[in-house]
Amino acid sequence: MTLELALVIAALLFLAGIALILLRRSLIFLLLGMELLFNAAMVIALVGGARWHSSTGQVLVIFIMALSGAALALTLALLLRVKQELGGDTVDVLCHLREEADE
Amino acid sequence: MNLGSVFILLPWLAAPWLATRRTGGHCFAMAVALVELVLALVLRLAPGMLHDTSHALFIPMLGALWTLHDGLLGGTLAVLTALLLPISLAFAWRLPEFRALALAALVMEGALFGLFLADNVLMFYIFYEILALAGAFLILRTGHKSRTAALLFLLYTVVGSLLFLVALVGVYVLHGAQTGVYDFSVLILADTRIPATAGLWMFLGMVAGLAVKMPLFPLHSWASSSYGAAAPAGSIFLSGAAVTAGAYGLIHFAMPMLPQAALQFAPVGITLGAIGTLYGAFLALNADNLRHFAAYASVSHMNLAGLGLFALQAQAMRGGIFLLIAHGLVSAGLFGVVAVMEARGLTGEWAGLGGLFRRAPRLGAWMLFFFLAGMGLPGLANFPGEFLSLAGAFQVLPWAAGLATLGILAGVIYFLRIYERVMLGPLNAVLPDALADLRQGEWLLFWVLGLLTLWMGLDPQTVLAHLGTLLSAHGSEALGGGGHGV
Amino acid sequence: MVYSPPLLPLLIVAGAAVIAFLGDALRIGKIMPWWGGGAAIAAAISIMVEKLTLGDFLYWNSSATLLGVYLSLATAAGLTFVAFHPLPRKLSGSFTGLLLTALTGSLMLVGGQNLLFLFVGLELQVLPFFALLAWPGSGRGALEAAFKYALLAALASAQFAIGIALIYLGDGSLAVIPPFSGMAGTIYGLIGVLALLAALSFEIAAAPFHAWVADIYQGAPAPMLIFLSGVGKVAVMGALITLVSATPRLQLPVAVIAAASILIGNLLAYRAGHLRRMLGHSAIAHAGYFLAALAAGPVGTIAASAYALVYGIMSVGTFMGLSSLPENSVAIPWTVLRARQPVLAGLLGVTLLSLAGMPPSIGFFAKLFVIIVDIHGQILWLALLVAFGSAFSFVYYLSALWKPATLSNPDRLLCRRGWEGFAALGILMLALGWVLVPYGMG
Amino acid sequence: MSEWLWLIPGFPLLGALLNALFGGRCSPRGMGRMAATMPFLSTLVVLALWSTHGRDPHLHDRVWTWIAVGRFHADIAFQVDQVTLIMISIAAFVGFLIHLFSQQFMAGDYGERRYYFYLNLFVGGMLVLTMADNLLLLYLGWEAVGLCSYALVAHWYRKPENAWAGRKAFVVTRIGDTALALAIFMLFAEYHTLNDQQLFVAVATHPDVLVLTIAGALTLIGAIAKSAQFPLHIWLPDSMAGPSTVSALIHAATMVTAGVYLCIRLYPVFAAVPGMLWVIGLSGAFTAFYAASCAIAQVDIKRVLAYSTISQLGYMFLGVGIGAPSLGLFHLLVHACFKALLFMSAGVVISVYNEDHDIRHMGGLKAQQPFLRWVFLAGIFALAAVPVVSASFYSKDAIIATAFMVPGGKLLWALALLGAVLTAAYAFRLYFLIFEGPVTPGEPYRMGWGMKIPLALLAAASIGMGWLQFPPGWSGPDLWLPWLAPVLGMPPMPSGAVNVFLQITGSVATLLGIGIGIKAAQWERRGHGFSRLAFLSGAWFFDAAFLRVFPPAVYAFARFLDRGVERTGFRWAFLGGLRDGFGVGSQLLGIGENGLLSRYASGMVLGLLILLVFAWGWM
Repeated sequence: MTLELALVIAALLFLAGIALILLRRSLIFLLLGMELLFNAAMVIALVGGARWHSSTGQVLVIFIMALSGAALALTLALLLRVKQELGGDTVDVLCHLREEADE
Repeated sequence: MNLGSVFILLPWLAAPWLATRRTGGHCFAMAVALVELVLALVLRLAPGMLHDTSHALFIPMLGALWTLHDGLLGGTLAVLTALLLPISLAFAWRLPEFRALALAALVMEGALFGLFLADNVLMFYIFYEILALAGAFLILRTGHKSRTAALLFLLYTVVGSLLFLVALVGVYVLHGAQTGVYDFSVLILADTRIPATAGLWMFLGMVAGLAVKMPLFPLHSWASSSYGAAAPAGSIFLSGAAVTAGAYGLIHFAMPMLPQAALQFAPVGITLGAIGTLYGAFLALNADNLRHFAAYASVSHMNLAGLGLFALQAQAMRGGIFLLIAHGLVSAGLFGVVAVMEARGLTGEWAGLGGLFRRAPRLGAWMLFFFLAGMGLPGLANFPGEFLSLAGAFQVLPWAAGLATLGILAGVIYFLRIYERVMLGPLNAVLPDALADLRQGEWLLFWVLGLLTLWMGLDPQTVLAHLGTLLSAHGSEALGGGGHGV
Repeated sequence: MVYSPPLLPLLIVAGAAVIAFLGDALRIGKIMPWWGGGAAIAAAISIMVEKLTLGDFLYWNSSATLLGVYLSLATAAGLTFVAFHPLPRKLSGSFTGLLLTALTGSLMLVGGQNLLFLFVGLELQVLPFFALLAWPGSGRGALEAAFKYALLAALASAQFAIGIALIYLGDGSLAVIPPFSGMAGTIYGLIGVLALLAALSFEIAAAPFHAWVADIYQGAPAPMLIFLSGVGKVAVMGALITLVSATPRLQLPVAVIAAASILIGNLLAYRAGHLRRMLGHSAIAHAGYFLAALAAGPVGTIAASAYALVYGIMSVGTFMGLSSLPENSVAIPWTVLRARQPVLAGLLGVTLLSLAGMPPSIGFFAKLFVIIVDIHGQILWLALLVAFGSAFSFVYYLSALWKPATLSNPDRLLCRRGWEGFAALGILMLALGWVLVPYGMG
Repeated sequence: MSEWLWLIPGFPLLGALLNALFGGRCSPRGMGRMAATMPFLSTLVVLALWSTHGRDPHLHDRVWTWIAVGRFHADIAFQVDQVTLIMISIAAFVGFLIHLFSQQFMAGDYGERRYYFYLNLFVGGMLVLTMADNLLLLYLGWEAVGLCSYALVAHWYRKPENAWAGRKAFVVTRIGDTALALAIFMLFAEYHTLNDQQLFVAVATHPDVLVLTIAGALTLIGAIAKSAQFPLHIWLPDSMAGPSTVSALIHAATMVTAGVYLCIRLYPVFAAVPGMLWVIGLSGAFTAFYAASCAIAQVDIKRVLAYSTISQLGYMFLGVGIGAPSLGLFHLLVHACFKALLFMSAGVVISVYNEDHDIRHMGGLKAQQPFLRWVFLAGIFALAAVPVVSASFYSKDAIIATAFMVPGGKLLWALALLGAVLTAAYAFRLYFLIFEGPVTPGEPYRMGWGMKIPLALLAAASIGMGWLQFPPGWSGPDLWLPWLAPVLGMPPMPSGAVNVFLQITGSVATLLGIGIGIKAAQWERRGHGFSRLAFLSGAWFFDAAFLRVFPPAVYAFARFLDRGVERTGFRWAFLGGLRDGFGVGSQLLGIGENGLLSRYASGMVLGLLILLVFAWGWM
């Protein structure tokens, strides 16, 4: 029973992350959404470890935690450069690269 | 490195060397072309030269790519190609873009020779694509230098030939499944047992690929824009030599591989050929300038040749091939006349022409000669081919051949109407008064072409007798000896 | 951690990366690209030597070796080529370090048999490009491209993580060696595998996940693209090969993605005005051709690895050719290029024709294998789609070849003495590569 | 003797070749002489043939194999039998006379060398046509003479209407060629042979009525087009635009008779089909009547002779139709002589009145050109078939008489008799308008001996030729029919009272016609002659109708095909459609790429959801 409950939590986390990425305009929130997705993955991994009674689940969680941290660190650094050079931290700032034919 | 490989690779080696020379590639290109002609004749007249067909480039899944064999049909068409190149170069002698034309034509010629001598069907396909690309470059670099025409030409050929490739791979995989031998050589692929429905679809794919080059009726839209855009001297080579690739592929590869499907396709092929002949004739009647006129005339003749080939009947098949060779000469003449007139500053639009005979009687005479050959006057090159094709096709599908026979009548209507517009009637005031008649060089060229046309018209037996057994042994016995009876 | 032979190439490359990073600190950054190149070649040799030893984490079967050697040699070539390029001149040590890390990640991806191993490899291979794309001194477009790539790659790796977790939930083990029991198990395994497929197809820009590739190709500096498309994508293709060969049931979704990629890739490329965007969209189509080969069952994996190899060579050749052009050039100024860099112009021409699939080039033979494999696998409609796709590709490749473009001031064209050699090697490889095939395939 | 038959067509063809090769280098006069010697040499060879094999000529000379593919075997082979001997004699001898006449007539013309080239080529082509032993070689000659007729009619090409007339001639005759080609295909498809003799044997052994009917009809269409018979006669009056010598040779003596020759040569094929001969007879008789009615209302001297030729050819077809091909051949021979004479004299008359063709502006030429008048009168006598004196009395009246005897021939006889009356009428109307009546002076024109000898010879022939074959019941030479009997069989001969009645009606008809002719000439001079009848002078408006219907239809269809099918169908709909389809497709897909990051992310998520559908599918 707890297995399905945990999976529902993970699903909710996943949906929240996706919602954050798609709806919010500020880039910071996009990163937050990304973090939520990784957390969802960790929850599932924990549940897996619990179900198979082996420590691999926890090892997996640690790896996901480490790599998500690395990825987001770099993205934050880039975010600072974007704020400096492109002058804003919302999504519409990043629109120089596009198909010219549209205009 | 036997003679065949030299024969194919020489033009390809000459082309880059020609590209590097800044100026004056004329004599070099002409020399290479004439050497190729000599080689082609040697290969054709002494067939035993290629006995040690080198099995180079063996690739495990694809079979030996570079196996060359000199069949009678391939040798004859190679001689035609080798003959048309020097003529095309001679007509282009004073063109500013001579070097680009020579470059593209040399590459095309190498591809054509490779195509005629290839025994491996994949190698045939590779040469076929290179021919298409080189043709596209020819159209791009000479004449109106129009990109759309070059792209249209290339796309038509590439889409068609990829369909051919898919069908070919279909046969190849079926053969591999049946016998475990995965090889592209035509002799091995020829004896695969192919289920009827799949065979028909594959044959349609192959016909789509090959008949697009020989502009069979529904696939002909590229012809007028390509021949119209390229310089007439370039069009000589395009419409004379490059066209034979499709027909050769049809006879030497497609039909032996899928004989049953070829038989089923015969009526459709004849009908398309008949419609194409008349369609081309009527479009030539309504052409808006001389280049388009010559282009549609070429389309009409090639459809008649297609009719002959698809009839799978002894007379029709040889008639189709003979018309193929004759068409090479006659379209060289037609486009040669257009080239000569454009060299004299005439645009080819009807408004700028009329009564030219008074100023250039020799040009007028030769133009009439080639128009008569185009009309299929007996005693000139086209007649034996046309008559045999129609007589043979008549025995297979009488009403379609009857429809195509109207092409003889249509020929007179459009050829003479254009001749009258250009040559006869009062002298057109617009014509530049310093209009010189044929120079010595051009006059000699027309005499060469004229004598060949006359010889082929009066003594076609030398060519017809040597066409020999066209379908491979397997193909003909599957077709019951030459298809619909001798 | 007992020393086991299959890890040797990784150790070499990782060690070299660390030393490369130190190089900048010790102000010997100039020689670092050569050092990196040497390390990559050493890795390649070690992979060749270790060819058939099996390890629980690494399984160097034939396709992995083939791709692994290719990745190393491509990185070596890229590094030595870029050594002459002005862009990474300032921080060449860290530049080499980043690339070597990416190479480590790629080798892990290609040879990995354990999901966790794949995940680490994927991250190792993706993260360096966040930095590389936005290399200092390469303008705002590059920065925007880097950020977009970073964010979307992070999203993809999140999906990858979720996939791994679900598969682990489904069948308890992280191994990918067939028979991959995840498929037989509960729904979780299935969703997990699909998440994995989604993440990896994002990396190679397959159809539903293709939106990013045009912008990144347009924005990113050309030398970096050599590695992104030449090394990064091929590595992910290697991972996909191991994944799909382990789970036969994936062939149907792979076929659907392949068809979608070919259609969308060609259609978008048809209208792309900017040269780089056109190359981006055509990359989608090539990903489609690769997946078409993959979708054809066991025989397909050989054709897929051949296609991945050929695609890698072609994209390296293309971007080597483009790296001499000024950054924002909309089309290739052929006349100027031919005047100043004839061999490079030749390379660019041959690669474009090879991308389109013109027969004498290896691009054509790769596509031929794809068609053969598809027809052999009874997926006739996919073979026809591949044929029509490559026929249609002639439209935009040849219009790029034929479109006359003028360059305002010819001297902005970069020409370095070393590049002619690379270009000549590239032309030889592309035009006559198929002559070497019999010996490679044997 | 039979191994150098090829010399007969060989000489004129050699002349044409020499003209083409060395024409530029020697004077037109020299070229004219060389051209004239060639048919003369052919005539010598023909005379040699007459002397050695006159009695029963059966010669065959195979030169080389032209086309041989399986059973489709056609050689360049010549054969001579009675019919061919007559035809080659006409072609060679009359051809030579016309070459002689042209020396002075065409002197100083702006295309003289081209004229002699095509004239030589024409005589060569005609000889090949008549001596061919298989249908394919006959087709070669057939088309070669068609080409030469085009080139010679359009000789004075600088005036557009001449060029147009030449093209019209070639196109209409080409309709017949296409029909003939179809007939050859059918015969080959059925009997698998092109050689005449083998064909006749095969037709005799197993005649397939359907195939033979269609093939016969198609061959008849070919003959009708070439010999300008009723529906396809419209090209002959317009081809009077060429020089008169050309009209004399091509449109009187040789080419137009090729149709009759074809029917005579393939007589067994026609005979095998029951109703076919009667159809030929009917078409001949009707054309005779129709053309005669048109001739009487013409004002241009050459158009009168053109319609007269159509009418006389009608009689020849009638001869073949009623089962008397030898009589048809006899009339062909006689007609060749007097019509060539009339055309050449018309040429002189036209040059006397410096290119004015209208006979109403002429008159009283007998004083100024006495020789021409007598020669012209001999020709008119032969044309009108004046009893006893003229040659065609013996040939044409014999045909009319025999027509009466044939079952169902009464209609043909009536039409032919009416035609005979009209023929005599327009002949004498022509003579009286030109030579008799008030004098209108023309330029003095001195005819050299080169022109006088041909006219004199032909005048003698048109008077004396008839005596070869006296009508039945008369005691006199009976050489023609028995000589041709082995090849063409004996025609049904009227006898006793019926014979006398027929001969009297024939003569009375001619005399009646002469009376009408003289009266018509006086009405014409007074201004209200037959020429005012628009219906007759416009040749029953067939020509106008034909021209208003067919050419515009062909050009309209060509325009439709070009604009409708090619430009809109292929280029706009197919290619344009593809291009726009791809454009719209890429635009739709481009929506997912407008640079916004969140749009890309949503694309990815959507992709993931689509993939999940597969999971649901697998469950």
